[in-house]
Amino acid sequence: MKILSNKIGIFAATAVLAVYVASLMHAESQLTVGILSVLFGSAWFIGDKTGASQMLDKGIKENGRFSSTMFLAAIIGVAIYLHDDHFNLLMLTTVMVFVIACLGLNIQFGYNGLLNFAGAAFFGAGGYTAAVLTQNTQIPHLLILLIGGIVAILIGFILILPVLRTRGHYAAVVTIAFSLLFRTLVEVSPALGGAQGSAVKGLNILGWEFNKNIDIAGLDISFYMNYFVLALILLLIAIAFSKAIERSWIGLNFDTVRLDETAAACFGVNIKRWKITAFAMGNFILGLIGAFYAMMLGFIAPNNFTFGDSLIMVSIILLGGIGSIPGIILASAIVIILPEKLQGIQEYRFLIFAVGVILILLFRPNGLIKRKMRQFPKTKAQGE
Amino acid sequence: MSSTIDLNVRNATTGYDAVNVLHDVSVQAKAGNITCILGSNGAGKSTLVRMILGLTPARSGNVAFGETDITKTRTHKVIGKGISCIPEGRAVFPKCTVLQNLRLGAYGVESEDEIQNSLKNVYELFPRLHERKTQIAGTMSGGEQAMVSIGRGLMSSPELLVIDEPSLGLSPLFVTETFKIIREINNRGTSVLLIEQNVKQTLAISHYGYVLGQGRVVAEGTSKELSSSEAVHSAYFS
Amino acid sequence: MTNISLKATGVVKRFGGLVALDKVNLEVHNEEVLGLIGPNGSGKTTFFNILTGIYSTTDGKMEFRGKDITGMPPQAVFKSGISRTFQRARLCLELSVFDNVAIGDHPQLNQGLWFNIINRKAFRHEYGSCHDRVAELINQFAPHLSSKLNEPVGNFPMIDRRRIEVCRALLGNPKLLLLDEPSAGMTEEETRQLMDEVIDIRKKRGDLSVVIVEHEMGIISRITDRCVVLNFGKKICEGTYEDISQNSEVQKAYLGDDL
Amino acid sequence: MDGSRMDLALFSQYIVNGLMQGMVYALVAVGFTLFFGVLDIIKFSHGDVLTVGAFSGLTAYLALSGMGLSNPVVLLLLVIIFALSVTALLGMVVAKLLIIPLKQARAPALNILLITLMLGTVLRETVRLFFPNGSSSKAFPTLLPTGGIDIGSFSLRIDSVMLFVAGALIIVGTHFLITKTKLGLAIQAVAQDEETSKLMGINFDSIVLITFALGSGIAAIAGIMNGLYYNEINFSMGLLLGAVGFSAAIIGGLGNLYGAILGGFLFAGLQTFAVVALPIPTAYKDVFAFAVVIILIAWRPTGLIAEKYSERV
Repeated sequence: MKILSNKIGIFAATAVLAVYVASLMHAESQLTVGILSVLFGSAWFIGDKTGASQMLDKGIKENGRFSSTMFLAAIIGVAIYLHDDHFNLLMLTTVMVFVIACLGLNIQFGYNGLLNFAGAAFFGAGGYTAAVLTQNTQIPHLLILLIGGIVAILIGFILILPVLRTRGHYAAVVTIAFSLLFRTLVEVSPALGGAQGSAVKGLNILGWEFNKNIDIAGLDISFYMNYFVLALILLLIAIAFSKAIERSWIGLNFDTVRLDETAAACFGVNIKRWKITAFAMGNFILGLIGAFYAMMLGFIAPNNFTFGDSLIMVSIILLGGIGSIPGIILASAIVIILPEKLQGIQEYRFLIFAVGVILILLFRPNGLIKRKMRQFPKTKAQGE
Repeated sequence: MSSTIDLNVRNATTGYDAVNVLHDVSVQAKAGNITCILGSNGAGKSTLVRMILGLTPARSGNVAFGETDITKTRTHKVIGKGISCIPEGRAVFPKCTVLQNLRLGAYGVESEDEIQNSLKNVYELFPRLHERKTQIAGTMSGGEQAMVSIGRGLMSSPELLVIDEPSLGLSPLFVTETFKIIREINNRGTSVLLIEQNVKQTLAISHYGYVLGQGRVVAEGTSKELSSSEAVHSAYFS
Repeated sequence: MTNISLKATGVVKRFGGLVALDKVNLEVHNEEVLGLIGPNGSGKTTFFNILTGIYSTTDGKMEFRGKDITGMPPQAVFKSGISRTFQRARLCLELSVFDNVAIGDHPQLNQGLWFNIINRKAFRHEYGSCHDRVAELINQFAPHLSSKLNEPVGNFPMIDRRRIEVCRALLGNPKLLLLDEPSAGMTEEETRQLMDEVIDIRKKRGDLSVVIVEHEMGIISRITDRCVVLNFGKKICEGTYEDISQNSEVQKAYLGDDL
Repeated sequence: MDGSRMDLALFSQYIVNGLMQGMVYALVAVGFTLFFGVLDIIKFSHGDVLTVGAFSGLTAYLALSGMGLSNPVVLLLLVIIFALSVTALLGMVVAKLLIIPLKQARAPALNILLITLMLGTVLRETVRLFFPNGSSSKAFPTLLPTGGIDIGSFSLRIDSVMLFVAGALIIVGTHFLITKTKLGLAIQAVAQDEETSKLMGINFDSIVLITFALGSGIAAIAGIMNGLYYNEINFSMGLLLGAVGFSAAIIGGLGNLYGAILGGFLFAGLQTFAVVALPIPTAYKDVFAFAVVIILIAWRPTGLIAEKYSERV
């Protein structure tokens, strides 16, 4: 067991993970997918019971950089393995898109305690920005991603007054109302394509067409690999950003505002400033990745941005463990991949999903991977 | 008709979460008597009340009302056994009228005649409540709310009335008034367990008393004994 | 320059019909330890809450070191040099000891986005010096926690939480420290220890005044220079502990009138 | 709409429609307010309980008419009784097995919120998957008289009058129950102060269960009303109705019966206003109504009907 806490163990674990994900992606028959799902569940359970998970956890903590590199290598490895598989590359990228979106939501709600049940609406705001701008302007696409984020921030500011003035249930209704409003608004706006939706041009960065298949030395690579690579870069930035926030005075402010506003105010923390900051940061990330998602799919419709989708984002955070980055990654993967793969349960996926969330909240209220204590960067003086 | 049931707390320990607040406390409220529990803030008086009423059940030891063990009995059933409570801070139902508050005090009473009878008694004790019976309790002054709370406690014609810090936040004049009423209630036959920090007036009306300090009984005796005891003074000015 | 740190004049607080504070005049002298005592519900904690800006005042004026602080929001009051602890230790139980204490240094820490997120080197430097100050205070008040700075506060018993709270309140070098029932949830001995340490710090810092709300008279008598007694929101008496404990008004407030 | 004089008949039709919608919203909002009152929780599955109520009603109708019963009065009565029983039981089971235990374990409010949201999904999906051909809209039988009263050019449907009166009776009845009966008094006491209510000898848990049964039963009635009025129900009808009812309860002032009613009619009024008086396409009526809800909440963060007494007693 002890081997799991050193580099060899981590290497082995990530290798197993990579092989597992690759086989899951590749699996066609429902039986295989079913077996693989059960395998994952039992491995998780056994790991928890035997202390293997804790060992691995300890190892990862001690070899942080090595683990991240291994994990990254594993993802890239899987992507290379799936290089000509449109469907699975798209799915893998979609998982990353959801991870990024939820990281945005997590800043608002995991760190700062701001309930946002309109995540999909801000995500959609970015998407529609991309639709309008790619169709009607020549603005460089990278810039459009940024504009998507900024539009989401601006739309968020419409809600800022009620968000600041309300708490708890009353705050929830503000974002729920906005979520429903947004969906109806895009559905009935002819300018945005109405219920039929709107086409979005594919990404093109400095002349590099993302929607063209790549041919390297005779190897045919799916055009989704372009999106995969960019999503991975965005994901790494989003994770670095989230971690930097968490391990800074800003993260500390966010946490104290979430946990005890009165005490925080008594020690000089400006509650409004940090709520606005968290809300804007989260919406920016949601809008930016929403624009990316729209450009990848090439098409968006109001049905992608319903209250139900917002709910899925909030569920991912709660399932993963509020505030926990690895938790969000794991939960996004489960929530996106499993229903896609288990076509046999396709019809029942919402039911199973809902029951699953209820069970996890009842029996594991802190989520799959609980958020770790804040680790500030080590200073030289603390070497010992 | 005088009460005949004693309340006995034997070697009881309880507290909240990981912390024990009461340690090995034994207290008896004799039938027909006014028994008082004295002590400064934070001595554990209110926790004792909560324990007796089943809101914070005892972790060890037991609580018995007459022959019945009520250590683990749920609160609404404890009330059904003939105990009634005037909670700390009065705790009237602020959105209800005076009459509704009083009727809630008689929630367990089935017979409308009995309720009417109790109402008559309460109105006799507090004519003001009769005048104000349709007023919303939350809009009344502290003194008036105290009347509502005491009246409500009497509506079920209890054997034992547990009164938690009736003087809290009341003007001195009204405190004196309240103590007179407590004596009157006792004279009519109801046993009283009175929890107070106001030592002199409490001892003046009670028969027997206990002094709590740091969650333990630090002194007990008849009120005469306690009045002359240094223990009481030192429980406050140590 | 006068000898007065805090001067509250005619402070009134009403909650609906209830008068929680009734024209209270109160002065805290520089470098003194003032006991604020009175029976339950006499308005002691309300006074703290008004002073620190959690409640608004109905009437009256409060000056701190010559500056009017009436109606200031809590952040501003804190920045002017008033720091406090809470009756029910208000710590963030999920957060570490370090986090909880470090928030007390908030005004001294650079809160800029660039500084915190991008300029990590500068941040690390500031973190280092903050860490040293936190460690120093913890070493003084709770040496056994020195090696546990990264453990969540929820893991520790009440006495440690109180100590952490005091460290948080002291980290920003306040000029006035408000202690709200530090003995709640602790034994007499534990309270005594903690108070001795507070007095020790006060002596070392020199320019620190302390107001303490407490019902354990043993503590009040040991550590206060002067006491103010409240009853029904009114100041009924002030003086040294010896004076007030002999005062008939005070005895009446605590022990009650004769019937 | 070209801004010219509106057809009176059409105008009246909008008003009647608005009143009916307002009634349904108010009934849903009353449930939210009751649950919040006794347990301080938002039970988000409430809208889907309405769906379950409507579908139980339909099931009862299909079964009974299959047995040859054709008297509309008897049918309607049995349909209502069955739907009421199903939802009341559902409400109690949910409270007993899920909500009270969560409350006692002091689960974070957010977890409870999400659990009830997911519970709503479970109910909705169950209807969709397990009701025969559940994913498509179902015709709801006409059990009320179909005639109309002609007033000038405007024809008032008798069934709408009956439904409106029935809804009003339910609200008045609930109000009577809460304010004038012993059970209602106990519900009020539990809502104001859990601990003191126990000190009065009130069995807290059973009052909570009864309140959940009551609120859920009212939702079933709202569902059946909706079905009878539009002659159509579908598995997702509760989603929007729940969200609107929740918003209505919030803008009225959560925990306040009058607030819920006010909120319900206000929301319907906003929708009607958007359709009748604003120069925007009809489809924008929900956008307008929800936008006003957001503004109202910013203006009055705890609802329109504020408490009359001070917080600290």
